[in-house]
Amino acid sequence: MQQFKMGKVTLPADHRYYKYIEERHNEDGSELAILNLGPTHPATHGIFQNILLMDGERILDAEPTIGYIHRAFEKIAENRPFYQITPLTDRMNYCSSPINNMAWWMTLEKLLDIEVPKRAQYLRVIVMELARITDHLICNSILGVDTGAYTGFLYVFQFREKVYEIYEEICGARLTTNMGRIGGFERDWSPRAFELLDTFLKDFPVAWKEFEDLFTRNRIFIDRTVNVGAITPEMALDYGFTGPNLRAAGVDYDVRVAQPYSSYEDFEFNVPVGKSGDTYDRFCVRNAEVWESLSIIRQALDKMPEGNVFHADVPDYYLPPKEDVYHNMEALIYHFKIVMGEVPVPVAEVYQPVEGGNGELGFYLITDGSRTPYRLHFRRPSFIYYQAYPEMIKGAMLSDAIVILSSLNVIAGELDA
Amino acid sequence: MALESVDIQNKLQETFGDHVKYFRTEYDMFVLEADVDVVYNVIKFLKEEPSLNFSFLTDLCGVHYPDSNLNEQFCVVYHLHNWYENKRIRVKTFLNGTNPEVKSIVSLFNCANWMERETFDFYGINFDGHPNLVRILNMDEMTSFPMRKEFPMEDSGRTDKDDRFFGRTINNATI
Amino acid sequence: MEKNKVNMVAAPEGHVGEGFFATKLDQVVGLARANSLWPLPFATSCCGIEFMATMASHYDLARFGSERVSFSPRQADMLLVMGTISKKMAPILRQVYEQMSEPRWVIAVGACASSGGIFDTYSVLQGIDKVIPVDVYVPGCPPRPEQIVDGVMQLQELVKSESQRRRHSAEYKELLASYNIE
Amino acid sequence: MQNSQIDFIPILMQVLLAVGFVALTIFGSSLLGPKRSSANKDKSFECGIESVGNARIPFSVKYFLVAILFVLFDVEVIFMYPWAVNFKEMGAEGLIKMGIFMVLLLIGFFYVIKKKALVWE
Repeated sequence: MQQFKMGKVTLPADHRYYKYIEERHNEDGSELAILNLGPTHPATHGIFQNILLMDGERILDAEPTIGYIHRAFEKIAENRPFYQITPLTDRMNYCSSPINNMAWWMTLEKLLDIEVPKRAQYLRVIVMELARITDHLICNSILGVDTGAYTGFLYVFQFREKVYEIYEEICGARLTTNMGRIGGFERDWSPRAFELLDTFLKDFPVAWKEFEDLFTRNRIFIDRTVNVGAITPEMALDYGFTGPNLRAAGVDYDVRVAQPYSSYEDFEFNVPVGKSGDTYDRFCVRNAEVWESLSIIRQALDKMPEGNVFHADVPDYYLPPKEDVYHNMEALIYHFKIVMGEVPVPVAEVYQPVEGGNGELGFYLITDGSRTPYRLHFRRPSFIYYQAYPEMIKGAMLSDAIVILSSLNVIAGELDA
Repeated sequence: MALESVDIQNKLQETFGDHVKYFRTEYDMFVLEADVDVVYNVIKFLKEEPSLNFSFLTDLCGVHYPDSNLNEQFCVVYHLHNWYENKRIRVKTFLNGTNPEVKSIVSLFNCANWMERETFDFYGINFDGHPNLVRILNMDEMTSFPMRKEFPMEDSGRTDKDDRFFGRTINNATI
Repeated sequence: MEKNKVNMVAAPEGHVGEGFFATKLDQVVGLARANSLWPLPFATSCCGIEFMATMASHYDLARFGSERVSFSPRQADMLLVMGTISKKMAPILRQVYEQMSEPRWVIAVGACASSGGIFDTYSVLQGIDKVIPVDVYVPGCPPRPEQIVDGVMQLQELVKSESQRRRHSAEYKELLASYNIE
Repeated sequence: MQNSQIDFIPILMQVLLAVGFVALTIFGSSLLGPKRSSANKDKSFECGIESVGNARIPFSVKYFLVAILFVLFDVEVIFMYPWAVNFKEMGAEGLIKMGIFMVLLLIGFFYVIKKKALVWE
């Protein structure tokens, strides 16, 4: 049994809190306490450790430690051909994995400047908005669980199962979807997927309305979240906030509007913006965004162009269907070249931003013409805005710190990619 | 008035001369390269100049070019974004291979703190002036820098992976 | 352990008499333990979200007696390790396992926990059985909730048929010694 | 055994059953459950991290204040149980007595709020 070398995990002696452990008196004789909101903690909903320096219930200082599920995505991405990198992307923000997959395909399409047909773009918009709904659905219901309302979670999680069924119809997987191809989708959406989508669009708004009524005017919820963890727009911009957390602070930046991709410009949707940037505003912004996403899906379904084309006609990047491979020669050659990774890829650098569940998710790809990317860097919103967490909880109570953390929707997979 | 790449280029060239070179537009992103000693001022200028106003640091990452000549082996890439004109810019700066060093921009953007720690953690690029340049994602006891090209990806402690099946040994005959 | 189709928690075999029922102590204790396994959800990444789906109302792990989720190892019986365990996380996983009260079981849910999964990299622990002894491995990335529930049911069969003296037996001590857990 | 004592036997049985069940389960499980104690196991659980420093530190007095206020109002509620059970027999006169009791405690509660004891400054 090969034994794994074990390192000791403890507060290092030169840690700046260490001196508090010995002499730490307060004026009323009580002492500053050091609390470890550690990796395996029910309230952190993820694996990051915060060492909190506390005076009674109030937090004086916090020091986060992350990297507990660092899986070296960027190192793996340098050793895999292009179409094998999608399984990495949907394990980053696994609450809304189709957005990551589509972002990766759009990066490649931008690199190879492939024009995706309108219908495939609309299908992508529908699946991305579904993913955004499920992401906000989890974040808001977990925020409810943290303020003590467990029914909201159980009640709304039911609809996440419905969306899982739609994903299964499209790509066969529930959570880590690995969806799509360069140029579109791997197969057309079956009629059953559209049926499931229609039933979802019919009865989810009713449930979401009730979920909203359960929380927005709830006395306890308002007491626990209004001006808790408030951030000013300047601080948010300085800490690189994007997405719902920034819009709650009052800045209306949305990548779908600033840099429309996959024909987002054809849909009218307004960007909900909060006022005071506190946890209640973050909750309301995410709630409003779910309504916007629902309206986008309806618009996409109405304006869906006819026909059943679902991928661009780019034979040397798009895997030909299996029966063609057996019957005609070109498809066999294309199939072989794609699978062996000998696709012609230019030497270039490209950056493709996408509005992910938590903010601007960017893929910075450097290629050197070989079958694997030379360097692929993921701009991960959770990693960037989690730096502001100690700043936000200074002076807050311990129970507020938990609510702020879950309202930020930090996903550990995206944090330590 | 839309902020054109041309007048960004002119403004930069008249203030930094030939320290700033290779202006080009790649896939709707304006790219420029700056020398190591001047890159802090370039970013400060881009941020504070009222007409340029690149006030948002989108991203910061490192790249390793092992086979380029010695003083260009590491590269730090800054992505900045001007939200009023919705213009993005990529500033690249090349560092020397033996001890890569660049001035930290934490004083300009707070969000650069962890990005620089991550780049240090992956590539060993030293950001002087950084308040707490320590590993962030990897184990603290780790000495080598994993994202460098010569560092192997696989877990070294693995015994059940037979190299022959992964094409790692040249002649598969001998075990 | 054959899998009977619909089992309404079948009674263990024993001697049925006039108004009484006698069976081995192991069977009774095993039956009690099997239907009251308190899970410690060591959820790190994507499998954790699938565990939320398993605990939610649709797949509901509570039907198998695991209603009460305990996050402290003191009251946990079954350690569900879900998601990738990196080398930085290994000492913490081991500390949580050692502080669990006997009898304790471990289910490695998902490919990452069982064998490092698709992440064969320098920073990921290639399988938690390098650090702690594992009873049931659940394949899948992430495994469907039915698979997680099936893993728990497999463990229930194990628990039912575990003898009282296993935890004091020489093999068990030698197994722990091989992990140098005293 | 006068017959008046006989009606106490069911209560005795009930008490014995309750205490007996508790004693049996605790004693039984300590007997059946395997015990394995080690230095590492007896350390305090600190989310998987080695705990540093001593946990027995003097707490801020605010905790104690909140705890005592809770106990005070909790005991008040316990007094209401017997009153609520035979609410009918005691009629209006019982209501007034309990009303006075509650008003007195309400005044105490207002005092607590005015002195901002519950606000965690």
